[in-house]
Amino acid sequence: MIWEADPATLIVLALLVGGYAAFALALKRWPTVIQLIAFSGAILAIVGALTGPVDELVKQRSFALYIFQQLVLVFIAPPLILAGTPDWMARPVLTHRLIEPLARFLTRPLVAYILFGAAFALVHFPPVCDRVCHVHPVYGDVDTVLLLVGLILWFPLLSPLPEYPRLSYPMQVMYIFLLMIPMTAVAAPITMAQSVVYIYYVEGPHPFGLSPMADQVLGGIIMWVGQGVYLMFVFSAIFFRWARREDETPPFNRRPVPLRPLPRQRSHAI
Amino acid sequence: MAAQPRPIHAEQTSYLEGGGIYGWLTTIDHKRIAVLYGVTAVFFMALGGFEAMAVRTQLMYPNNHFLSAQTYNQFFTTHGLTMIFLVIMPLETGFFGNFLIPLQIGARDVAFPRLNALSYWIFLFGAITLNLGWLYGGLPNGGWFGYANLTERYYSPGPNIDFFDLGLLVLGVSSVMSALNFFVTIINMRAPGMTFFRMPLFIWSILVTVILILLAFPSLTVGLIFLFMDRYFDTHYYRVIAGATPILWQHLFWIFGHPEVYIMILPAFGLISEVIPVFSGKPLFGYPMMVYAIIAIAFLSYGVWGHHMFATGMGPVADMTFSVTSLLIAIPTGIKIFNWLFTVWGGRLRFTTAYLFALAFVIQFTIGGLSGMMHASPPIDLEQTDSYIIVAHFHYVLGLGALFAILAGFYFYWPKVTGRMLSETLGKWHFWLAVWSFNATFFPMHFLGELGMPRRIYTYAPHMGWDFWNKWETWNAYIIALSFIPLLLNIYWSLTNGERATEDPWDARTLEWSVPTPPPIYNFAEVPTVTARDAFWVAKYGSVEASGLTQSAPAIAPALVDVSKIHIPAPSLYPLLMGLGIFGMALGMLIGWYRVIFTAMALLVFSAIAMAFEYPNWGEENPHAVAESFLGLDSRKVGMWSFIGSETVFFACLISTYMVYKSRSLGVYDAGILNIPLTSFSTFVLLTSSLLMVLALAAFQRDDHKWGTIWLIGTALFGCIFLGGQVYEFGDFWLEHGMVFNANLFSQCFYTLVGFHGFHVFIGVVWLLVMAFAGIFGKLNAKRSLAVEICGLYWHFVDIVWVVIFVLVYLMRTVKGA
Amino acid sequence: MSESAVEHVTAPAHHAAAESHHPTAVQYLVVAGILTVLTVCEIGVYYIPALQSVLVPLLLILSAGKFYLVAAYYMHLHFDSRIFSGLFFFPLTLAALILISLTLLLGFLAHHPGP
Amino acid sequence: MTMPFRLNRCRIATWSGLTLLLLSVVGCAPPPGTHYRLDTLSPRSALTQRFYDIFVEVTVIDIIVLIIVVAIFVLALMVFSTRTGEPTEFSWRTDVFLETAWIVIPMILVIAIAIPTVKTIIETQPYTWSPDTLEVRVIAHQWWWEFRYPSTGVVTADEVHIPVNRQINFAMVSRDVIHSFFMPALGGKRDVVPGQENHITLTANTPGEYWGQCTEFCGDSHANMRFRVFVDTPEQFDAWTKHQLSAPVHPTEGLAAEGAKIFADAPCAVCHTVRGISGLSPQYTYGFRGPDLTHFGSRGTIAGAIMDNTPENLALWIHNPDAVKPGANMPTLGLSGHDLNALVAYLESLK
Repeated sequence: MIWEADPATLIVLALLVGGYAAFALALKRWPTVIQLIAFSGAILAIVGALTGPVDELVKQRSFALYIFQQLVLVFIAPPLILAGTPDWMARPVLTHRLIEPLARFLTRPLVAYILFGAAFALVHFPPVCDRVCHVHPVYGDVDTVLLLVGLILWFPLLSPLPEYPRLSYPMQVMYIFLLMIPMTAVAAPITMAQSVVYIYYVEGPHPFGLSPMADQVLGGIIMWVGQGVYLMFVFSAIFFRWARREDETPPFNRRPVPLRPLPRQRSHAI
Repeated sequence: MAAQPRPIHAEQTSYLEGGGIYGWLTTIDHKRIAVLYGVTAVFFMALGGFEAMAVRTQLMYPNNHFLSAQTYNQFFTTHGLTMIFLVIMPLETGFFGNFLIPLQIGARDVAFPRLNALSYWIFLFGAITLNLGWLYGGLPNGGWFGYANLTERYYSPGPNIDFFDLGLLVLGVSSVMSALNFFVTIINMRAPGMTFFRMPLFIWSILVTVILILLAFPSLTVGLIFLFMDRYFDTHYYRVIAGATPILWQHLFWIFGHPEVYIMILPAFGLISEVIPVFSGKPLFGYPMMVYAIIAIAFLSYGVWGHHMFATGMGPVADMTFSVTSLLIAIPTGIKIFNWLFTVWGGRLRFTTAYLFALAFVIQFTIGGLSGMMHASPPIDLEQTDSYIIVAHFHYVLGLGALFAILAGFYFYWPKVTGRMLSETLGKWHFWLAVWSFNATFFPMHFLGELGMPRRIYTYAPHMGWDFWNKWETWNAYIIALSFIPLLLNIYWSLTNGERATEDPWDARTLEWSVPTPPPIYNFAEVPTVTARDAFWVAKYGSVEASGLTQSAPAIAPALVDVSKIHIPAPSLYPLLMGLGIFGMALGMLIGWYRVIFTAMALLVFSAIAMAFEYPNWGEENPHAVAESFLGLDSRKVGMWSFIGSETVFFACLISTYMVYKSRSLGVYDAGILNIPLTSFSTFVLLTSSLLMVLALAAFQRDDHKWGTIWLIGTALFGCIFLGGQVYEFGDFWLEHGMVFNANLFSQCFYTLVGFHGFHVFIGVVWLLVMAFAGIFGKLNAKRSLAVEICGLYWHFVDIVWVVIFVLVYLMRTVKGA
Repeated sequence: MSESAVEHVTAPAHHAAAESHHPTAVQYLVVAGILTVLTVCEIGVYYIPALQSVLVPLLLILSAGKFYLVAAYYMHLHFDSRIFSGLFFFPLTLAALILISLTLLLGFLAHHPGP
Repeated sequence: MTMPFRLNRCRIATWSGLTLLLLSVVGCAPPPGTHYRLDTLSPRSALTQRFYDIFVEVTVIDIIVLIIVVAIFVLALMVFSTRTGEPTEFSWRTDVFLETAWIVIPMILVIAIAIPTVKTIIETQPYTWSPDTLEVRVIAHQWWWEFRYPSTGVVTADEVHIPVNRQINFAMVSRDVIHSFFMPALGGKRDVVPGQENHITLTANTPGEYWGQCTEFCGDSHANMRFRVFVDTPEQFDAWTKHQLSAPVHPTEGLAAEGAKIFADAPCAVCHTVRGISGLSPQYTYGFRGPDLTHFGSRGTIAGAIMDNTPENLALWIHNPDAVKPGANMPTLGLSGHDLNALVAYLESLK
């Protein structure tokens, strides 16, 4: 079997890997092992999901796998890329005079959230999806958009730069919770629809011997359950980091006065 | 909040002393309010218990005639309502919550003491409303979840369901108020150093509980308002004939109802997590995990309401979703049970009565939780729902769960509340009788359920396999009643002859045990600084993990503060009067005597305004409030935002009903009638009013009270114009087009949604005018600009709701719904 | 990955500082102008027949913008402690989820009417 | 302050726990060979067999979990209650391994339950039925059941006949409030909602008589709303259908004939249909106010299957319906003595 890939995907991959390597070479610094692992994880995830057999099945109208690709692009690859980016690599870009104002605006949590929500909902809005995603032969552009909004989405949680502070832990939890709106708003109608929503998927047999309807329900469930479980894990991870951190931190901002309970005597005529 | 200087008499050491009856009626001390809640709840527990005994007696034999069908239906309904709303909730959040929150977080009182008293009085009058049927017309008889359309006037012509409807509405108001209060207290009034992960687990559980109350009750309120309208104004919210569906009630009810289940069980978890570590002599095992589990349970509880409705035919996708989310709850619940077990493991156990109740809770709750796993799976649920196995399940989690936790907490905290010890011997009698009788009564209900006995049947045929167990259960139910006799004896003995309790009789771990017993009215002479979880234990023994055998430091040092300098808020009669006003309104509605309604409303408004002006320096009651608060935020602002959050859910329920019913509506009227040009004009008016509001705030912040007042009046004026537009619009529809309120689904949903928004605008205008008067009389300045800001938040919220309504209702009027 | 990025935001001490800052009257006027423009757009979109097919997303985006502006500037969430944003957006999320699920659940039933 | 703990207390706890477990074993299993009328543990259709299998799986899981919890609990109490006064050796605040274990184990159990659940949900809630499927329309009333067979036109009440080994589609709708159609042996339960059509699709595999009951609280006489399902062989079913379709015999003389006149003159005919004598069916889109009495005499029970169909019971019921079934919609007609006997005789003659 020939491992095929879409040109657009290859371009994105090349840009990512090339950029990473170029920065490392130019700045003559070496990312840590963990960063390298995270970054290669991201690349592997993209390669696995967007090229080869998976992509082949998507082109044969497997809606479920198409949803899986999207989840990888917005939920798996961006956090790994951010985790794999050292601060010295991000700094020259994000503190650049021309880029900084835009970057500051885009990485404001609410802006990032709305941008992601809007993009994600729009990509799945049937008229848009049918016109852009499928009639148009290039998939790569939609994928790139998803990867980009994914990166922006995760930035407030995983910012590699102290200059771009991360959200506080409680706010991170809130942010994750907020994410359920676009995800549910997109996934629930697809799953519960009474007919096939996207014209592109009405036709023909789908891979794995699924009927178009069954494929759609499966895809909807993958998105719904998949994001639910995934976000639950992210929420748990954030929560326990928060717990551990508060557990270890001494009281801030106050004199460490030892607890002094009241006297045993009943008299208060002091 | 309020802190008017009031001298504290040096001899007044206990919150229980002084004041007489009037003192109790006007009290705003959280500990006294707790006691009031406790006493009320115990009274209703006796009443609910009596109903349960009557119900059990009727079921003793097949074809029994002890109760008539009608009485039986009233008794089982009221038993459920009483135990849920008038016993477990007030005991857990009302009694333990009120008493313990300030003491455990190191505060002198709750954030809004008068609101606290108001919550109690409204609760009391709501409870009376719910039980008015004893005097007239019969108790509620539709089951505690009162499924529509059985509750419609046509099928339930008597006042029974009216008591249910109005009683729950009033109780809902009380619950939301106290939840708001506790939320702000816990968020903002913690002692210095008490970070989230140093809070006792009971505080965590109450925090999550009150969030659930704030965000779940609005849904019930909306459902009850619809029911009220159906019964009084002949609308069709649950009437099939108009295209509506009675299933809407089930959704609205269970969106509230499932979180409600956790509202009842989470504080129980909290109490157990306080009792078990103390008597195991160990810190709570896996504290972060326990907190996580509470949050996860609460979070999941919003996504599982459908598991009460598997039999209603929601379709396979909804069934699957709700089934899987419900099953997931098993994971955090398992975490909790094992963490309790491992807190016991390796401890130095002291088997006091409180500990025994807590241990029994763990096992019994496990049984209840495990049968819950069955009902989460629709294939099993379709055999078991509405059968006695469900009765067994919720009595295991609430009766043998929450009630046992309450009893554990009762034995644990009685010395702190009253200053006297209970008899351990009588306590053990109580425990063993209770464990035997509760289990023997409720465990066989599993078998009855398996043998197909439906719940809520007043009679049954012989030879169904049910005869023996029903007789067995009834006899054991009598033992349950008997088991409370040692408790009553114990209370009597303790209050008359009981040994005086010391500050720390159990060698406990948290801050409430560091204050004198019973606590003084001001709680803490000196507000403690917290450096670790289990703060009091650390103060006594040096570290959380210390074995507790040798004190590392002298735990008790003399207080260095002059307690007469402590400011505590003065008592107030207005909460009671406001409660009476609300009661009068409900009563007037019931007897249909509008003069009573208006008199009561006048009393309500009068007391509200009088209460607002009770403190002469309103607006800056406590200049140090912000500096002393935990987050550096003003409690009133936190409270306003929390209230707005709660309102959001209220409007979401109204809007979704509109969206759903718009497309199901029959008859001539539809959204085509809406007047876009007029509403566009109103939209601009409301947006402009918001601009004036922020300008007013900016002016007051500059200390420019002249322009501030002008802008405030302008805002109110624009609000009035908006209201005028709405009145014109409604009048036009009503008089010109003949679209009366209950013409069809569209008309009633439209009038209700837009009308409720208009009502909010009206409240806002009144508030603005009050602020404007304060401005005219020079009461507002830069320091007090927060009062304007809070009023503004409300006003902008009303604006934001209109932004949504304008688009969803007006501009999308031609779009097909759902 | 630097832990310091997190540390300097999580210390609750910064909340107190966030309290006082409020926008000026000019900023308020600018916001009011944008709000007016957005509302005009909404009404315009409603009346333009060519846009009827994308009416729903367009209106939703426009109203979301208005919603954000009022919440962020008039209710000064943009300037206040983030805690207030949490207190507002958490229930808002829940409300949105309830809205979505209720319309779906009851809308679904509409396809299976009784006789 | 410390209460020394005596071990015998611990034994009491253990023994009461074990007693309860024993009771559960005794109580759960009906004596061999017995099949109680509403027993949910005797599946007699492929549908309830699936329900039962999942039930058994979950019960086994539940019991194992309970045993583990109780074991740890009892062990902890027994071992550590003797340690009073000694310093603690374990003072864990947390343990990552243990915590992970009790996240992962419940998760596995949840998945083990979720998979058959989801599978069953998908496979037992069809949207479409084959032409061979027999449709039975169930119409719930306060407080009785009406059954209609659209394919043959048979109308009956409180007793429904279905052929064995043939797929049956119970299409259910309520005439007034929400009820629930519960046949434990054959189809579990499903709410019967006004304005919404719900379905139970099942294939019964054993001929016999089965009981059912309304299980959603529906007003005063919720307890008095039972029904019976007869699973017939195909021949019996055809014979029954044929009999139901036959015209009722009109008595021409004797008490029964007098009764027929009373029936037609008294308000009975306003609500009840006897084909050929009375009936207002076209006015009602679904369901009458009262049961169809065309073949009343052939039914075994009356008044929502709460009484056997004997002349004495029938007389009792007609004489004072409210005493038999509180809140019943059937009015008290004030009939007594001879008239009542005549009416009863007539109704019983409608075989």
